[in-house]
Amino acid sequence: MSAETMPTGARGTTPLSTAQMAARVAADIRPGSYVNLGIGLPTLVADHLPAGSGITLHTENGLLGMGPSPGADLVDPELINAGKVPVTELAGASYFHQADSFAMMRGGHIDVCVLGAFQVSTSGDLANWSTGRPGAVPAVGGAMDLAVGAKRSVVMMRLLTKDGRPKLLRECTLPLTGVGCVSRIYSDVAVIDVGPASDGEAVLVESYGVAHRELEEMLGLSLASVSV
Amino acid sequence: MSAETMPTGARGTTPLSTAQMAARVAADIRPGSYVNLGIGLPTLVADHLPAGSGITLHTENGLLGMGPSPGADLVDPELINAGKVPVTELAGASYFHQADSFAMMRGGHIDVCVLGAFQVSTSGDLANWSTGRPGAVPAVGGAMDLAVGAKRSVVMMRLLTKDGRPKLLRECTLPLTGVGCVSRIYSDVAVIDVGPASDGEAVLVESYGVAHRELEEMLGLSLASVSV
Amino acid sequence: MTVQLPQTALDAVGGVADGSTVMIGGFGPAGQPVELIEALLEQGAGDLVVVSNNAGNGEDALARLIHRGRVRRIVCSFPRQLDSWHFDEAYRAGRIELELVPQGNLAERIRAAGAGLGGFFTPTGYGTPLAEGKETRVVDGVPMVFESPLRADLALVKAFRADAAGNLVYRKTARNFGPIMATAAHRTVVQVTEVLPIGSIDPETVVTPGIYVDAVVPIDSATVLAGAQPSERGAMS
Amino acid sequence: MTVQLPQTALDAVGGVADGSTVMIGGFGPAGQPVELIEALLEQGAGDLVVVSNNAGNGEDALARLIHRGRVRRIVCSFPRQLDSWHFDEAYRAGRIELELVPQGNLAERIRAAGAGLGGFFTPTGYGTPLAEGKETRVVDGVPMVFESPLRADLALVKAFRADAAGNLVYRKTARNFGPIMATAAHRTVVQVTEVLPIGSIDPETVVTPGIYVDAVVPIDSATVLAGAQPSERGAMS
Repeated sequence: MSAETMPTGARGTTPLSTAQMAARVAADIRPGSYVNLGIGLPTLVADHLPAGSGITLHTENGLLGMGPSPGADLVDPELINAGKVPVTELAGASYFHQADSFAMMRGGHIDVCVLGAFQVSTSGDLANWSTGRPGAVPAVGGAMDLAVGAKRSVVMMRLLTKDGRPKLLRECTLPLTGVGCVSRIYSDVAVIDVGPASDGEAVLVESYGVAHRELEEMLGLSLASVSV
Repeated sequence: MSAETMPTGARGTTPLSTAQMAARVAADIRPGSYVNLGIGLPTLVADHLPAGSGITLHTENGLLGMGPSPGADLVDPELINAGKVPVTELAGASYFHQADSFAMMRGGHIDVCVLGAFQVSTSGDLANWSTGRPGAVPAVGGAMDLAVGAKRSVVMMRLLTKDGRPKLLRECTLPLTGVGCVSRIYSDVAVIDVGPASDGEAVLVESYGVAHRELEEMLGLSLASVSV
Repeated sequence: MTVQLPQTALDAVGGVADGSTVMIGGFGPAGQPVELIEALLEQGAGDLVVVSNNAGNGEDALARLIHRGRVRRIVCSFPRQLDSWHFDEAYRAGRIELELVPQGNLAERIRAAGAGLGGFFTPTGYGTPLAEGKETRVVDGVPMVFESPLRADLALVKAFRADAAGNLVYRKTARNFGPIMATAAHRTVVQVTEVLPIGSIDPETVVTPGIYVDAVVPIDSATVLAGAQPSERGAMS
Repeated sequence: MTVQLPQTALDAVGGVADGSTVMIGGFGPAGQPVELIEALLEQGAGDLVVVSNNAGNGEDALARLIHRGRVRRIVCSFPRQLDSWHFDEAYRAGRIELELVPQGNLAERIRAAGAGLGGFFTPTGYGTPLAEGKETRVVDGVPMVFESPLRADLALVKAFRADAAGNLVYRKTARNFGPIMATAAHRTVVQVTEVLPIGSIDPETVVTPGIYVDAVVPIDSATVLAGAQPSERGAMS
């Protein structure tokens, strides 16, 4: 079901499983799109892209046309994805070096980038590279490029941390990955538009098992409804 | 004969022919060098590079390992040099696009670039793209990139214009191609170091058929002698 | 993998609006997408800004586009050639604007646009009339000029072969501006000698990945390789 | 065509001075020039600045270079991995400096050095801690950060095959940083599975032209392809 056909304000009765979240993200990706799936949860989206959709996956380490994991006996240590997990190449694939790969991303050629997140702000700011813990060893990889480069960057995450704190906030408290770059959040309990998609206001698109009012209380935020 | 073995201040008894000028330029190019020959006179240098010298020619339009003109029946309109003249590819050649080709040039990877010139200044400024005539249609091509990009840029030109005016000047009067970029001038009557090669002073390296004093009068410049 | 496979060059350039910026590949005749330019002539768009290394030779397609007054402005490194009479005439008559750009800066500006960069410092052109009025900066002792990205609404490119996913390979020095222009335009239309099934091009040898290509038109190879003969000699001696 | 063909990896890295800046190719294990790094370990140079996407996995060659205290500073996008214990320990103990650079900026800075550019404006990193103190500029409405070129004294690269002119082709995602690092170093040393006679590589498919390569060392292919198994999972969930 595409974003265009999904009735506005549709509501499931229970929170989504991880697989259901991935399927929900996949349903919004138009056939023929070029897509980058960030490491972590977003990699699951690949399993839900319909066969024959002509969706092509980009991996930052220099491959367009990435296929699924190979059988254990077909692992090639020189054919891996951004998470350094073995993958395969599909017919029509191409390889390129790292500057060309990030030019492809930064230049707005990738249609959709799906990212994990620690925090997202209502204005679309993203924090997904640093926990901010003192003494932690930092690492950023391609996160900052992926956040700002694609035509549309969306986040796939649980809406609350393990200890129950909201990950959608008025302002991120963790170190930022990008400013105003996230358009939509796909979470276990709601799909919410933010940032450039909604003029910096958080807009509830769908919810699963929670009422609009409950979500607002959970987040400590007011959420607009999708205008019809 | 290389620059290292040529006795300083050597002097021929007659001005050089065009072919002799080309041979003189070629004699200074070290075996194994990567070289770009500008359009016009410098293209003649190719005929004087000794076989087996391992010198590789670059052409700005995307070929390293350029070979000589093909026979008339082997002309390929898609295999041309910067002057748009048909050429050939040698074993070990490579093709690349225009941004990569100029990155190769600008990044200092070409050992020697041989350029034609309208004027050169004693400080190594080059004017070779515009006659400065009002109403003339301008064109620059790769001239400005070639001037500043190579490890060493040298000029091959007659020392005087057809109407007898010096082309080596204290200051160029024509629109510049590059500032302080020319190291050496190979002309019909003298080899003269300029610019970065000689701290901005014109230094006479060799002359052919003219005395040091005559050259100075011809140019209206004082020329230092090569220090021994 | 959303590449269009129109039947004709005219179909491929349908919808080009007046006032569009059009990048046209080629270095002289090599890599000039002749049939696509001819289709653009037929299609009728005018008031164009053209980005191209040269400004047409003799009566070739780009020269005719200029001759017919369809180009308001050209961004170009080497317009003047022995047989660029249509450009020369239009330029002298003030019927076409010229932005003259050193060739390496032209190439890098196109790449910067495709790569999402906001501009760069380059030593090329510093201290020359072509850098007048431009921001300068000394970097590691080298004086440099600031150059901005250059993008287009449409790129017309000639490649050698495509597969049905839009992956391209080029042929010899006809590669020139094609790979970078394909990255810098909102829409990229490519003429090739043949379109192969997906999987026919070794992924290691793809020069332009299909993501940069919107439409591919096969043009009979005999036509494509029988280009104009060389038309320019050195501009100086 | 002045490429050296040393007999051993150690011969190829002889003469590396203390304090050198060394670029090391690879994205995790793929494309890591293991034997060249081991030769550098044996060669003995210290006080090195290393430019590399990662900071070593497990007991691999780069990890050992760090463990042995030979790296004073690393410029890197993703040092922290599940098995980057040698880097982690050195970092926490303050024995190694880290310049953390977003991966696309790292790649572009390396390319800029190789291309003779003085730096560029990029949207990546704007408004984040990694852009603190950096010059910014709004270009066409997009806020951008200025990034400088990044060059090295030595690049260690792993390619697939070379010819005797130093032309290189790579293999799959082991290509990654090799082609750009080869352009940005004063000296580029490459390990390959085999060195072929000149003319064995189709000029249309060369990825790194020989002009960027100073020395090529053949390393037995069985060794090269039996790399470490994948060692990192996603850093977040």
